[in-house]
Amino acid sequence: MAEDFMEGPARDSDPQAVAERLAAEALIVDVEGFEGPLDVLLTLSRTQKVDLRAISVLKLARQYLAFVERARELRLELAADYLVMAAWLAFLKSRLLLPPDPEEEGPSAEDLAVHLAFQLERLEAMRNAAAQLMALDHLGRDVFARGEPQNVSRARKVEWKATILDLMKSYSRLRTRDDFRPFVMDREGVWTMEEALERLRPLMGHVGDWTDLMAFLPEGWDVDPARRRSATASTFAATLELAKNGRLDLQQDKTFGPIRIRGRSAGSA
Amino acid sequence: MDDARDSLFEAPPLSEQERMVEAVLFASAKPLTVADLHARLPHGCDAPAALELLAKRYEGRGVRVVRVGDAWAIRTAPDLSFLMTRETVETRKLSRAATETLAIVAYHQPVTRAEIEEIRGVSVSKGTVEQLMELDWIKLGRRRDTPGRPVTFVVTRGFLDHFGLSSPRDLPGLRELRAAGLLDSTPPPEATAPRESGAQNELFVPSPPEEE
Amino acid sequence: MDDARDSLFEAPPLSEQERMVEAVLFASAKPLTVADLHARLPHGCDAPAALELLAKRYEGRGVRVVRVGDAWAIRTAPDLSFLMTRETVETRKLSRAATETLAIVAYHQPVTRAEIEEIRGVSVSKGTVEQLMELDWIKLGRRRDTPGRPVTFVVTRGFLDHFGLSSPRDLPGLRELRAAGLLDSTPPPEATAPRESGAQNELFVPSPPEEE
Repeated sequence: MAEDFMEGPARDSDPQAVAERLAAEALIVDVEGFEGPLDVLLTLSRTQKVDLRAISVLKLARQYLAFVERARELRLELAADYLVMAAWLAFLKSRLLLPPDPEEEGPSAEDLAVHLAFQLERLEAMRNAAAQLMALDHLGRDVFARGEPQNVSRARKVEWKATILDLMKSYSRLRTRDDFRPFVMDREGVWTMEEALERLRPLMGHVGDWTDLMAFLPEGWDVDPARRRSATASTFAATLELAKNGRLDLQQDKTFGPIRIRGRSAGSA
Repeated sequence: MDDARDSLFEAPPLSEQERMVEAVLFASAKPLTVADLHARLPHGCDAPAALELLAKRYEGRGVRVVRVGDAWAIRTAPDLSFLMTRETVETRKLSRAATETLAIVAYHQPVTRAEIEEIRGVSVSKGTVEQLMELDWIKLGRRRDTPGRPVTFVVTRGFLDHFGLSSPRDLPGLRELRAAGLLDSTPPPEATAPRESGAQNELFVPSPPEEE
Repeated sequence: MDDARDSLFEAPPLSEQERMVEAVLFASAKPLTVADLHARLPHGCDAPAALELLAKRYEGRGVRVVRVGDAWAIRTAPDLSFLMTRETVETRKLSRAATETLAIVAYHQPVTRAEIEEIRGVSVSKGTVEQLMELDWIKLGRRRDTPGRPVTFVVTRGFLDHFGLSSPRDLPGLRELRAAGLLDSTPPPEATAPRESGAQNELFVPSPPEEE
């Protein structure tokens, strides 16, 4: 992390640094009340008393780093995302202070600063929107529905009700049952050795030349990596089994080289 | 709307009282007596006069102000009662067995009854499947090309409509269920656990890969 | 519904249709869609026209005909809420996380969980989404056509009904937020070249490097 904010005590004479420390201290009081680093940044930005689009990100970064530093001095446990934000802001701060490097790839420090200001403005806008939403007339508080929905007919029809949430809940209940695992989904990606044997056995009579093992994978199993892995493994295991029974020969020229197989006729055995 | 309401002595104009009676009668779960109305309206209101105005306003309309014993209520006009037959539906929550069966069909379709029973760990009653078919949420799919050619079940268009899905693929996956906090017990084993394959083969004749 | 013209039976006169819509809407606590109404009314009725007449008739009354998304309902006039204390149901106060998440879904819909987290800067806590779904204020929308096909969330008709909105377009301040570019999904600069940076730069004056 950049050192320039670590040398706090040396700058305590600087009135601005003192003000930032006081601001950091004020935040520390209810760090529990914050919803993440963006929330802290938004609170800090209010001390600048400017339009969020014209905010000084550099100053904001300094304030935030002072906040994290203060928390550290007080041996306060800050959640990991606060520290990630601190690291990122320290990086941004150093980038903002240095002249831009023309060789540097990627977004400029200004772009990053603009985006941060945008994020803060958007968060604040959503806060305000939430407040406006909650200030609307609520059904059941300001506006009321029919108190006595009418039942006229004697013939009652039962309507069964289930929501997608019910469906998802019962499915997840089934899927997390410890003593049992459903099998149907698993099987889709698994080519068993029995299946591989069944596939290879009739083919062996026709394989006179050395042929790459991969040519024996079942159709459609060579695209999806998980399926290919399963089919390769089981096909290979099946060839070992068949070689043991004297039905074929196996050959591999070098380590990790392609494995080739050749059928063995009854005569050459 | 005017400051009459704020006055302890001056009641709102009768037309305003009529609006009030209308709203109160509409929202009330049971008929209200004149005393009930006086208790709820601002001081000095004349509930019988407001009721009379309101009743007159609704004459010949689709709903009417009716007297129920010594109380008042708004009810639909008797000549329109034929429209109300659908209002009498009683909603009941689907049983756990039915919800689970439906969930399995939705997530695993096409699925046979034996597979549903295997996943649930209990047998599926005939009534459950019939109920889901009657609700037009599941229907018979193709027969499985395995010994016995068992029937399979799939979900219907009506199911998708009811649950607001555009396709069965829109059902959230297990990972998303967990992300939404719906699945917080032990994580399920990896999707492709090969150790199960032996046991599976004993129980099931593999089905040919079906086209999606 | 368009085959009305082919019907052997003539639809009732519009004034009668209005009465019918009035009765049906009055009797229902939940909003009814035009399709619901057509399913209940005699063949050949023009529910939108009847609704329009009815809505006009109830202007300024104690109850009103309100639009809720693609559905309609009768609700008490908001200015009379002070009479309704007895009907008020005590609602659980929503957490700040829940109200913010709700607002983000409403203003940004359809929105993915990752986008909600990007806007709030924190992960969406377990239970928040579930709570909003249980209130029937948000639901799953279509999957996004991006890698991983993440599920999206949208607000429900129940949400519109609860907050008295006739459509999501009526959300307070929506136009201003959109004009300010605050509803654009601007990816962080790391992801792609910032498309919006031109527009933003006009408004955003980069602060000069400060003295150290």
